[in-house]
Amino acid sequence: MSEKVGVYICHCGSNIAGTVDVVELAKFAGELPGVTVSREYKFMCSSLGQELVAEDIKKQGLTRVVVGACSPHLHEKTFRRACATAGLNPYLMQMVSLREQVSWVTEDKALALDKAKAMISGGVRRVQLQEELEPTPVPVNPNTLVVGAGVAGIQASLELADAGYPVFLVEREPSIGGHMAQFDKTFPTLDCSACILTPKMSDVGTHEKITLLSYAEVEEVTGFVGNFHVRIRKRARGVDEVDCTGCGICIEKCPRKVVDDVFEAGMGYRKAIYRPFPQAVPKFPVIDRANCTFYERGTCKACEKFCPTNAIRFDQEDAFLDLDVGNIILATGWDLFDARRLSQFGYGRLANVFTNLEFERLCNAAGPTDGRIVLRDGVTEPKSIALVHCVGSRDKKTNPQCSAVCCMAALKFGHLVMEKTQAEVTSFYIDIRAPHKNYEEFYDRLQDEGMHFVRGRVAEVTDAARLPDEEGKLIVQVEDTLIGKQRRMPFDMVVLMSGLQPRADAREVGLRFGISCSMDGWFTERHPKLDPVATMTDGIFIAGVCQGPKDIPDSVAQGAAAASRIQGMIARGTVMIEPVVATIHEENCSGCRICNNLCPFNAIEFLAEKSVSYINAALCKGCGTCVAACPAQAITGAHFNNQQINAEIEGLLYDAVRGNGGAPKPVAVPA
Amino acid sequence: MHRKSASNPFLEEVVATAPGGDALRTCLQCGTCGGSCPSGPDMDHTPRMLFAMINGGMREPVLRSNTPWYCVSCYYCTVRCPKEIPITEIMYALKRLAVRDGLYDDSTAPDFSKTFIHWVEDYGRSFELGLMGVHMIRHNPFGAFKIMDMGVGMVTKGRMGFAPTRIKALDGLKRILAKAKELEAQT
Amino acid sequence: MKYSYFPGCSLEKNAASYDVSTRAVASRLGMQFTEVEDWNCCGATEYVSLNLTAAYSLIARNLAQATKNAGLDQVVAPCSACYLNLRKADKVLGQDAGLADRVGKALAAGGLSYKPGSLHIRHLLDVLYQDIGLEALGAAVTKPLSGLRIAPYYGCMIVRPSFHNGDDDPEYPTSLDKILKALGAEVVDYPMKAHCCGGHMTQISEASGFEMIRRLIKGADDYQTDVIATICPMCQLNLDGFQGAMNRHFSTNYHIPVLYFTQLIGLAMGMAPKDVGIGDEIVSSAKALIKIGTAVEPEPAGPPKRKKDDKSLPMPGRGGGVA
Amino acid sequence: MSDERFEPKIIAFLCNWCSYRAADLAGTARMKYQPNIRTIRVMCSGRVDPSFVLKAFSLGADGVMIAGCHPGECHYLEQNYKAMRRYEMLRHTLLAMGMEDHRLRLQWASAAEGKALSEAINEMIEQVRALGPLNWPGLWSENGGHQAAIERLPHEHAEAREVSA
Repeated sequence: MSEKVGVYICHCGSNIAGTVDVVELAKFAGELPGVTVSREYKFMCSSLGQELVAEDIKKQGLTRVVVGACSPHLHEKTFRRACATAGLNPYLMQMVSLREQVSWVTEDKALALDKAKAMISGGVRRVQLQEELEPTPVPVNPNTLVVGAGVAGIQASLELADAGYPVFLVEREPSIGGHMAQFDKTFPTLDCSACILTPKMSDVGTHEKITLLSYAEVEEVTGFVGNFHVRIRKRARGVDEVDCTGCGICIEKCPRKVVDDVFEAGMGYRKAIYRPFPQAVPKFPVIDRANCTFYERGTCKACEKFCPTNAIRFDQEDAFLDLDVGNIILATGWDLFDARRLSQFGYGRLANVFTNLEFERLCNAAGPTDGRIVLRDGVTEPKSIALVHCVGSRDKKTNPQCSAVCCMAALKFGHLVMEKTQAEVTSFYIDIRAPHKNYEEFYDRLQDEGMHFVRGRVAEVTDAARLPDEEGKLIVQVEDTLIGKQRRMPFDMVVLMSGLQPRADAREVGLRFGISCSMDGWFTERHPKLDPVATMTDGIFIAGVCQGPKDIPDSVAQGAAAASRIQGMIARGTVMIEPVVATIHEENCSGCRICNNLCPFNAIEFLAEKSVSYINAALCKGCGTCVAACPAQAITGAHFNNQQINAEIEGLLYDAVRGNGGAPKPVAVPA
Repeated sequence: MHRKSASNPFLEEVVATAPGGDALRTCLQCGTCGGSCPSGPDMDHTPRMLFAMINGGMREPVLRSNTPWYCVSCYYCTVRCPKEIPITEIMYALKRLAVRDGLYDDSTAPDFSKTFIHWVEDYGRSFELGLMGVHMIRHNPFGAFKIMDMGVGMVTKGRMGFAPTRIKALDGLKRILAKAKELEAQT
Repeated sequence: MKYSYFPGCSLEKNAASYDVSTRAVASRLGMQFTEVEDWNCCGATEYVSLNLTAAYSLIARNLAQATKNAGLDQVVAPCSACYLNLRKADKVLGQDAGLADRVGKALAAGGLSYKPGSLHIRHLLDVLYQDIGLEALGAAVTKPLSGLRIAPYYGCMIVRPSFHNGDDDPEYPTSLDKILKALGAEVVDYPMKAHCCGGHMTQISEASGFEMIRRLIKGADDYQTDVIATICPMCQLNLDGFQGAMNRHFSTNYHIPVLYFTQLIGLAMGMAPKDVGIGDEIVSSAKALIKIGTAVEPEPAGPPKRKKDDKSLPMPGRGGGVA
Repeated sequence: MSDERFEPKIIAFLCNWCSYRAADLAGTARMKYQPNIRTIRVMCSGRVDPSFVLKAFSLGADGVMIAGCHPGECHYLEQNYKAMRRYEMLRHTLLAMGMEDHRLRLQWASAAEGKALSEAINEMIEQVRALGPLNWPGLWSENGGHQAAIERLPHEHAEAREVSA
């Protein structure tokens, strides 16, 4: 091989040098075939270290570089840049992780040196077969699709729109607002949820840069970062959005009442033609065909009769829109854990056991009871209320995770109860989790206000009285773990703090957009700490609870973060697509199509006329599965081709004893 | 993959003795078990507290506790535990350790088990009248009067035999149990 | 339908009426039971408290014996304790290699062997509910239990620990409720239906034992129960046999007969009381059973109509709105 | 380093997104494991061509580990399932050809599982050390050679295909 390789061993202070004999290692590297320069240096990532590399490239005409330092995930970019500045294609540089994979994890110095030698010789052999690669620039469409119009999606849309970029905001429900619109107050500041959300909602409704598509869903997504094509199904509202003035007479006149188990969480009633709540955006009502008398019996049409602008359209059908967007933000939110699954709490069986969402509606001045906290009979005010934490959270049988918001929501409920009623309120908790700004202070405040706290996960809620004072009450049976005794405490009302869980269709949605879910069903971010709103699919971002349980401030922050990431890309105008992709060599392709359905990103298509398969580089994410699968070896994976990987294997095993005469060609071992 | 505790051999002893006991390491002290237990109010310690004591390596106090002996095997704790700890099995394990080391203050429950099994080992079947008779005479002679009417009723209605049934292959059973005890002793 | 039948010690004597009624009902429903040959005690909850290997070997011997009924891999046990022990052993021996090895060696000493998983251990309730089914049961009813208010009592060991195989809800089971409804009885929504009868507690600590019995009897009484239907000999013994002692202990005066569900099925099928062992119970059911036959108004179906001035909030799950 | 103790050489293919990051984490957390493992970074466990594994063995590796993201967490959505299928196929084949079990291992490790990965590495090293050096050609002839192996293949593949995905 005629390449001139430069090897650079980093001491990383004592992090590497403390365990690995770097001088000996550099000496060893210097003797490997193809190596012209081999140096060790205190801090390769320092500017001096980088110049060292650049100098050698220029002066000694190096054609390949190997840096033995930390993990490539830390400094690969750094050294690629160093090479580029010296005019060497960055993809001709290979990093060997001597720190994370050798010095930090090995005790025996001699063995550490052996391992380091093997890793370096692997890198040296590999790098000589590496090829020049160029990232491909693609233009970025300035439009953005935001899916889900809860507070996270709303925030993201406004950030982008205010920056002057067009946004298509798709919402499944008839109105935007999400769960936040259902709440009464927000913790810990106790400002009214509607008061802070509805202005944002109307901004969305009126913003000239935002196209609001409510009562709609994304059917199909194709394309790639900067150039996505999406198909939207706009479900038939039964109301013409051009003619409708939103006067609401149709709703008044509709004779059909149904329980609203979406916005009112099953606590209130709405009409068959309805608007989820008065401040709904958009203002147009929706005909609920499943419950409309006309669709059942073919008569009624009260709404049509009374509509002053003849906006009712019984024959309206679902419409489809095809949009081109450059980036997509998923802010699809969460489902409430179904408390029926834990039958020991009696929800659905014992009338006065409520869920947290039901209780939000009870407290809400615009709710079914005008904000009066009452029992299921709709009149009686409870004298005692129990708040049961961790229902469907921190439980291997249901959801193992902590739902992050329930503790604070319970404190908020405690305050509202004491503000609105004479009732005593008791929280049954395992641990009170109050980690954010002013949260602990809020906990302190509620203790001071006279809310009671019992540490213990409630074992059961029953109406089976054992003693006279339990008759006619709901009895909460629990171990007070701070006393170490079992207690039975009678209450008039029990509120279950149901946990947050992923949307039932999260996996399906994830697949549609080409992103993955964790085991439990939350969308997976690119990096849990350093890249929380990006996903593994370029151009697809996530914000809010769909990524994991979080409260309003965090959801808003993520919405804004996702938006700013996208603004950056739009401002740049183009995105560079990593050249680490697979290509098919037509001359070798037998057209067997084995690779075709291996690709989850649909990057591989079959060219019938040539009867060969073809890979769309822009769609390819470079996983290399097809490369490994091709029986004709007609596919090469750039930067990870067979020759390169085989060379690395040979290098790693330079010192291995062949399986007695297993007889591959001997590998040159340095003198 | 659990790191065995060098500092707390008792925890390892309990975990090793109860099938599925490893889950005990993940107890979050929520008290669901103590809250669910029907005889909880009469226990020296709630199961949760017992687990905290095991975690603290308090071998003798744990094995002397009446808690396992008040377990009625209703399995409420087991099905409700958010960490899926097989609590009932752990209670059995603690009983076995207590019996093996003779660490119990009130011998009522252990003796009841022993008396019950005595008939089973000698005949292959249990013997209610014998069991209750022997047990009551030993531990609650006056209790017998309280339930006299019941006893009489049971007998007159023929619900209590005067001798246990002996199974045919009793020798085989005895060989099985002898071998089993021999193997258990080696664990 | 053919099954291996494992009666267990209790059904020999104390719960003979359970055995009699079970066999009678089974044959009427066309089920063929072959008793497990020379079976032994399952050790209840006692042996496992003393010696793990011996306890599981004792149970395993029964499993080995059961495999001798050629061609019958379904084993029916009417006693909850026997059912749980047999089923748990079959499961644990499949998971805990060390224990399985010791038990295997022990069985060998008696010239026996058992391969975990080769039998399906099932409780009588499960068999009647799943295999026979409500329809067939209803069809067999000739003398509906109309007017009889029955509290379905499951106890612990059949619903817990739930083995995640589609068994009934471990907290709030309903299969027995449905069976009793099929018999035409008036089934009360008994909140204590799966709570514990106290097991052997009466012998360990009277006070705790009697208290656990009191809760169940009081719970049933609060619902004007005529008869408690049970599926377990231990539960029957506690609730029936100790009811008098419990009354004296708390100076209460409850009188609620406790019958096996198979006895009630038998009566509903028109069998003579004595043929299903009625009369063996300590708390006589004579007065309650007089009720059978008296008419009773049918229960209102679904949620009641909403009145104009009704302010009440809907119960969960009544929703008809868009999802 | 004692001379009599056999020091196996094991090649590990780590996927870029989960298992390689797990290795990084093991490093940053200073979790010690035996140095007998030598790693290769690939973008996805799905990239691992069975021929790489055979190559490694033929060049004197005593064991090969393929590590990827947990099922359902693959950063390429589902490619680790393909790795899983190939692994099963390969493992069955190698067993059929007389190679001992434990020399080839598929390991799931999320980016957070540095501990799990290092423990798995140690475990495998011990297993392979117990097996001793790979003596492939020897086994090959002992167990009756190609014919027997090839006859078993269809069956092995059928089994392998049963892996859920």
